[in-house]
Amino acid sequence: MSDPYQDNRGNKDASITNPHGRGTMSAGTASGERSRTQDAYLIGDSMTGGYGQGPDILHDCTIAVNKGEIAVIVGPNGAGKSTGMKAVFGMLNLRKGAVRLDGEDITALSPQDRVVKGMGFVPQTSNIFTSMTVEENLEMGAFIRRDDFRKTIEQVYELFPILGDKRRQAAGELSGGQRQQVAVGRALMTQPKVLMLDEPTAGVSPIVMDELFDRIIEVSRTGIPILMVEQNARQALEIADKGYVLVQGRNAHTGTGKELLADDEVRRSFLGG
Amino acid sequence: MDFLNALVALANFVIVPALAYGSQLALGALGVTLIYGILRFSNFAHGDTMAFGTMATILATWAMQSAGISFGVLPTALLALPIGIAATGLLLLGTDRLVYKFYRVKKAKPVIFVIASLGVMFVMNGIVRFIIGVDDQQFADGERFLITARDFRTMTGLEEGLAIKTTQVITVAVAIIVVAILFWFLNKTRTGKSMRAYSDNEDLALLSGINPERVVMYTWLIVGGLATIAGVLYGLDKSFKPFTYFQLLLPIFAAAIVGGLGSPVGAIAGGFVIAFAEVTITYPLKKLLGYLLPDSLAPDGLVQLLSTDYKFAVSFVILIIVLLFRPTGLFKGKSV
Amino acid sequence: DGHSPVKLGVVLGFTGPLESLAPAMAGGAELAMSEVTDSGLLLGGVTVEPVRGDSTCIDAAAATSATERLITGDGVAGIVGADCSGVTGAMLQNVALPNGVVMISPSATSPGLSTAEDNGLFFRTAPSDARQGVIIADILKEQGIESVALTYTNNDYGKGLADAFQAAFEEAGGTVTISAAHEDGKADYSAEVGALAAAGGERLVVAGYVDQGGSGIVRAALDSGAFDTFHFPDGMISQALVDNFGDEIDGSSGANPGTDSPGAQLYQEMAAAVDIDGTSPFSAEAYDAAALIMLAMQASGSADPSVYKDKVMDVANAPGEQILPGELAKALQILADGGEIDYVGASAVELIGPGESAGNYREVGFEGGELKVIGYR
Amino acid sequence: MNMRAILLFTGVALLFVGTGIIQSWNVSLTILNMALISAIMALGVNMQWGYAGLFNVGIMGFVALGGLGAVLVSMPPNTEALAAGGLRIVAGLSLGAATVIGAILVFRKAGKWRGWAVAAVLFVGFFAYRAVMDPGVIAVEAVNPASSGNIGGLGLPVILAWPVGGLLAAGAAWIIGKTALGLRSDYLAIATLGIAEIVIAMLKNEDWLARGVKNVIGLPRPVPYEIDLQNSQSFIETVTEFGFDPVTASTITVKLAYAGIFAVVLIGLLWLAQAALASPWGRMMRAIRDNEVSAEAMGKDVTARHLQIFILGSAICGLAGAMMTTLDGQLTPGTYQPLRFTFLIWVMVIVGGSGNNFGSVLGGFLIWWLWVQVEPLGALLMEGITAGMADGTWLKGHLLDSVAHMRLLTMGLILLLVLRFSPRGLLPEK
Amino acid sequence: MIEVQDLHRHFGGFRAVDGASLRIEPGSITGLIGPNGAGKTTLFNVIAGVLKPTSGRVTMAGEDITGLSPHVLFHKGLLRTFQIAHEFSSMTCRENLMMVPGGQSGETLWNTWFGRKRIANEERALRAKADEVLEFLTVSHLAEQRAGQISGGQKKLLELGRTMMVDAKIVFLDEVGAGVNRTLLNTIGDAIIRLNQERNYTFVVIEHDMDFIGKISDHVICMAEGKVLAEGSLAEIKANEQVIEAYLGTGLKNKDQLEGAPT
Ligand SMILES: Nc1ncnc2c1ncn2[C@@H]1O[C@H](COP(=O)(O)OP(=O)(O)OP(=O)(O)O)[C@@H](O)[C@H]1O
Ligand SMILES: Nc1ncnc2c1ncn2[C@@H]1O[C@H](COP(=O)(O)OP(=O)(O)OP(=O)(O)O)[C@@H](O)[C@H]1O
Ligand SMILES: [Mg+2]
Ligand SMILES: [Mg+2]
Repeated sequence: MSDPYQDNRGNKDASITNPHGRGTMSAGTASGERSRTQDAYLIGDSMTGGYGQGPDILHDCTIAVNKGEIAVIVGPNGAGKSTGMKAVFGMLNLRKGAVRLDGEDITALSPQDRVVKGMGFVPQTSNIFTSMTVEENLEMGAFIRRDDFRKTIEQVYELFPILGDKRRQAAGELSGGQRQQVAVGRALMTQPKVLMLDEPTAGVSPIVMDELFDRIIEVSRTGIPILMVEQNARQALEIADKGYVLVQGRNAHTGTGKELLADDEVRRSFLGG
Repeated sequence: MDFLNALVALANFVIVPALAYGSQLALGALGVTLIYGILRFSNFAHGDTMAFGTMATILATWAMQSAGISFGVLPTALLALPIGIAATGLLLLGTDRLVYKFYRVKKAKPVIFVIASLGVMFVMNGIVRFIIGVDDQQFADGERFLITARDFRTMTGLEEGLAIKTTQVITVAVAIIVVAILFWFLNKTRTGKSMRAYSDNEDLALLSGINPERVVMYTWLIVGGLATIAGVLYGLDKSFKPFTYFQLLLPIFAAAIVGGLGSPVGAIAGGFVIAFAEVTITYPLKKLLGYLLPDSLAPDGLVQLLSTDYKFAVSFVILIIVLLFRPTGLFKGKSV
Repeated sequence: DGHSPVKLGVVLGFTGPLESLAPAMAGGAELAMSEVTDSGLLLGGVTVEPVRGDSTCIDAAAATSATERLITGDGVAGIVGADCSGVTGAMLQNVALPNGVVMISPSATSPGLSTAEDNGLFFRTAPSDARQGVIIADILKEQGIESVALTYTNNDYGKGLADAFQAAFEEAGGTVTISAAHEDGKADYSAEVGALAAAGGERLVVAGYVDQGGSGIVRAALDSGAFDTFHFPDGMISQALVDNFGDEIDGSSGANPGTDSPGAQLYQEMAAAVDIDGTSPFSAEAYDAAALIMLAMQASGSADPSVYKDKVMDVANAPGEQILPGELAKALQILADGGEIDYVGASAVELIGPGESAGNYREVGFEGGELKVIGYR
Repeated sequence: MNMRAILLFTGVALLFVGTGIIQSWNVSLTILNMALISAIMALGVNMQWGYAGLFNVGIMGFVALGGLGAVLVSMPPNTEALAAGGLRIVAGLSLGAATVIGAILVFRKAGKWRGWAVAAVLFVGFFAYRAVMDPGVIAVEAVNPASSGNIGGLGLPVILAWPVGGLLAAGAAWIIGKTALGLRSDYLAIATLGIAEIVIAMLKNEDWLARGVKNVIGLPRPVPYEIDLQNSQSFIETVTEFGFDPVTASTITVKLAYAGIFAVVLIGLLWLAQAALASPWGRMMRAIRDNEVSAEAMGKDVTARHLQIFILGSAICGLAGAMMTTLDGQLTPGTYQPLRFTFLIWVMVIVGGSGNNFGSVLGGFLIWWLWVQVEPLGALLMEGITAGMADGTWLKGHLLDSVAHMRLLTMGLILLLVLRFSPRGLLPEK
Repeated sequence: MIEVQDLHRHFGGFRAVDGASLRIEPGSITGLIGPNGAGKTTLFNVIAGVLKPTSGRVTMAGEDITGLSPHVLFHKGLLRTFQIAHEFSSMTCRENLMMVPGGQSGETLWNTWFGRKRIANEERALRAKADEVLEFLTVSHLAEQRAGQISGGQKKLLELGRTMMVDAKIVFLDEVGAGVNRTLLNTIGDAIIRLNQERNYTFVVIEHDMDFIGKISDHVICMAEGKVLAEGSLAEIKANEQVIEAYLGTGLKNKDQLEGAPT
């Protein structure tokens, strides 16, 4: 926040500069001790760290997901859910803790290298290329693949039929729910070994939300582990194999989705009663 | 006959020169627009980049000429072009490493890039003058004309002549070819698409495994190529002088803006709009009307809308009018 | 004491629109200075040291500051410069005049400067445009030319010359079909040439600079077949013109300051020996400006501008022995011995009225790709 | 003003003192005077960019209009020329204005053919305007063209010209603002760039107004002339009493007088700007800059505020322009170049720290000092580089010949360094 | 309070709002729902003056307000929040509130120079009021925090807080709940109900969370394809076939299978 280079104090002029599409993500660093407390297919293990020089946001936070599972992270606003996802993806300065994928320690890898390793990520906002067509969006998802990915595209179209109909349309012209489908489809194109979704249902109508959850279940059924942040917590926890409640960067409650839903305190404090 | 004369006069003094000048502006504007679209700032050093590229090409041309290499009827400079492009590409990559990369890593706001490019402009300005000096350099060789005005007159028996210079033809041809290649590259190739993706959404490009540094590198290389080609074609058609290249910056920006910053098609259209605006609005109609109207009605005065003093102002008036009606330029500029 | 070096300022537009003319002009001025230093005769053997300042040609404030630095910081005893009339006026008013320092401009030709308050401190070795306008009109009329198109560089030099010429030519019964300005350093002159061609005329008068828009106009006019023959005023006449256009401009005419004295030729040879383009516009005038300052010092026996300013006219004009370029040592000796000189120099200097060149002109023509001297006026 | 500001201002002050000691006090004061004017320009631009996020790249045009104001107010009227064509020019201009207003009115009365109607009005109006105007212009310009040929001015004291210069610039800003601000702020940049070029083209070519490229020289001064001081017995007595040389004393006195007036203007504007910034008005401007859409929804008339600040900033640039023309003693339209009058001012604002009034003032002082001093500095640098080389080698000669170009190069390097190590400017907005 | 008659707003050939007509009763809390892209936000934007309607009429308490600018409507008591929070990020939360009231004498340049006493008095009152609002929203501790540095839900609270700085008549809330924790959303809901009851604000609330709508709203309008599809109490709407088909859906298809699948 205090980085002087990023602060333009509201001056925005598009005629000499083009702020459109400017990125905010940056690779984090990992220094300090590594712990090994658990095993799972993907695990962010006892992570402690924060953005840039700022204070720690995460405190000894652990998030894990296994093959064929759906893990859901819930918690109050500003709890560090998105931050935890970013940490797993290597965009945070970790002072402690490790990230392991399939048993391999990937803590020191850059986000790009993690993409190559098979991690797919759908961020909370701006998660499609608006000026490119649906098909080009999917192609970009397959950017790191050298093999023929046409079959995967067909698979995505089978999964989300509406995208097949709109393949030549600029993604920016789609409705909110369709955009979310493109975003998930793009991540699938990488043929990820693990899929991470940050609030895929924010602002979408109930019917689209149901549809999206359906698709996510289908994907997970193909064996891909799914790590997901959700504010529509009750619906999400219903389909979750595993739930994490984060509060102020710490694991507050962990359990199966059903357990958390059944927990009175969790319901009252985080799921709106 | 009179009608033909009028047509030829118009072609000779308006259409042909404006086409050539428009192509030169368009090529320059393409570079500006690409940087704006992909790297997201207005590069004030572009005029001086063109000067550097042309200088490198001229030096290579001289070396070739003294080694006895020539390109037949075409200017030797075309042969030397790859060397110039390579040198410019290296310079731009070096500048990026030394200046812009730092800010990119810091995710600095665009306006900082703009001001940094002003600094780069000053420095490049000095470098070019250090190496080749401030004087006019003529480096065109080969056949100058496809057809001269005199030949045309004897050939057709018309009163008016039509001169077409080799450089004009080359300029327009190269502009078309380059634009076509650029289009194909951006829309069809993997690298081109990755550049568009980067310009659309940097974070997401990263998440798709696109290497931003590579995109930036390709952008600078393409811009280096465009700047050199634009500069050399301009220098062949007119002459090379560092100060003039610096002055080209304004019409080039005007062209890019009229067309819609960030839009390659717009850059082309903008180049022609500015060129034709400059040439047509100040063109006195006396001769044309003299040919077209019966003698009794032929005008005495020049029938000039505005004196040539205002030609530059005219292109800006047009620019403002275009923007009033199409606020983001002719081709909805935004990103590539 | 008489043996600490005398410093002379050379304030020209080393950067900016006239940056390509400035080096040859500064070279000329410095050539005169080293000639005098080498002679060891000035004021009993003082050396002359040039100090350069950048007038930028267009930034009056920067030029004023540079001049201020030269005068009050370096303590120059006189200034050769500046080149552009705009900054020259500012330098004169704000620095030279208050400090009482002599300025001799080799190229500021604006008639406005003739009437500027100068306390006898300002001179120029270039003639005022008014005179040249008449000369051009005469030349063209004598060649039987009735109508011309006219284009001028859009500054005080070009505009002043164009106005003067148009008035003189129309007075003599000729027609100027169009008088169109062109900006220097611009990318393209198709619009100007289009307008000039549409207006027509037997010849095109190009009141511009040879390595600026002037050449651009000529190039475009030739290429499009709009005009074959031109008239070139002083800003255009140089070796570069011949190099650029060769026999394409055969049949054109021109005139620049000069007399039948061999000064110009001599100067070009001297300049060539030290790698300066002596034919570049206003280079000879710069040599003369520097020479005049030093000769006036010698004549008055003082390097104090308030003293030697009164001698500038004396050394420049008759009576006395005629002095050509390269003969500065001889002149210094004559003056030291109490004699009188009439400095002719490289550009046939003759100062009149408020201290500006009377304007002797050399008429030239172009034939077979060469510049031919036709006569003198 | 915090510690950092005090240190930096002291540093810049030392630069000027050093210049005074090493070069001369005259040089130092010359630079200071222009630095004061530059600081005022930077202040104006900072209002537009730093307060409101309006990107004005037409500073040059407003500065030039200020200069025009100085001429029109302070030069003596040219009665002969006025008699010859003054009336026609007034009529022509009124006709022109009527045409534009008519076109706008026709445009407002929307209809199917309004495009054509507007075109017709403009077409007819344009030729009528030319028909009335041109003879007047020719008549005026024919009056003694070599030394006047223009309408002259009002012959009033030149200090009065400063606010008038500001008003002229404000008027232009109003017109630009009315057309461009209503759209979206981004297009302002382009519009200002264009208008600046149009203003300069007009100044260069409308000889009847201010002699065009033939320049107006010899503008009256608000301070005494050095020569008069040097001839004044009492002055000489006073200064010799203190042991000064009359010539130096006179030049310094005049420069100090200028510096005094300029400083009063600068400090006054700075106070006004600071007071405004620290008030609810400043809070509103910051809110608008932060988020226009939201500010509009919170009841702030964004367009009107933009127009207000745009006019204010431009007026300040015009005021500075009039002051500069007064200091130069002449109006030379050919000298107005975007590099010098637009981009250099921008460098001042950014290097100083946009959004901070003191930063802009600091930037104005520092960058102007550098702009002047990079010339000797560059030469010094080059001498250092070539010191080790053998005399007479080609490279040494070539490098020494190119020394003039060190000027811009050094400027560029310094700019890049400041930006690198102090990206929000030397005195960032808090 | 607000009456919209046959309102159209087209983008090029696309009809985002296509002949919508509706009435908002004074003192009510109306829920506005509808599928993504139904035109809800566009409708808000047209009513609040951000977009000009292609055709149609909007009246407020009988007065025609079609096409008036947002800042004019603000002074008529029409306030709105944004789907994406639009805080003034570089200003503190307190300043975010203090800037809201219109007609502050310190907003005139002249007074900033020559009326400093009066401004100081006004500022004191404003400050007290802002602190009161922060207290009401239970975020007093954020007063000096820059608004850019508070969490998403807190930004939504701040958006609501701004509407409390003046006497609003009608407030449009665009998806205050999206991305907000459900527990916090309940707090916001309470605040809305309190404002409605204590200060008689009229609310129009866009929301996709039916529970939230059910909690606060007595009247629901459902839009689809730019038109009003259905209107009534939430129970009626929930039972409406068309609304179910276009908007609510019938729940997860895969859920049953999931329960059978091994975990
Ligand atoms: N780029 C950043 N730099 C510094 N701090 C940040 C950054 N992004 C978020 N934070 C801070 O980190 C904390 C956690 O934010 P995070 O985005 O992880 O919350 P979240 O749990 O995802 O909340 P929400 O449900 O609102 O999305 C917050 O206090 C926030 O202010
Ligand atoms: N500026 C615009 N240009 C073109 N189309 C637009 C524009 N703004 C909105 N639309 C289109 O209008 C339609 C309605 O958009 P609107 O934002 O009003 O939907 P909404 O009902 O608010 O949906 P959501 O629930 O997702 O917020 C969408 O299809 C959208 O794509
Ligand atoms: Mg989040
Ligand atoms: Mg919406």
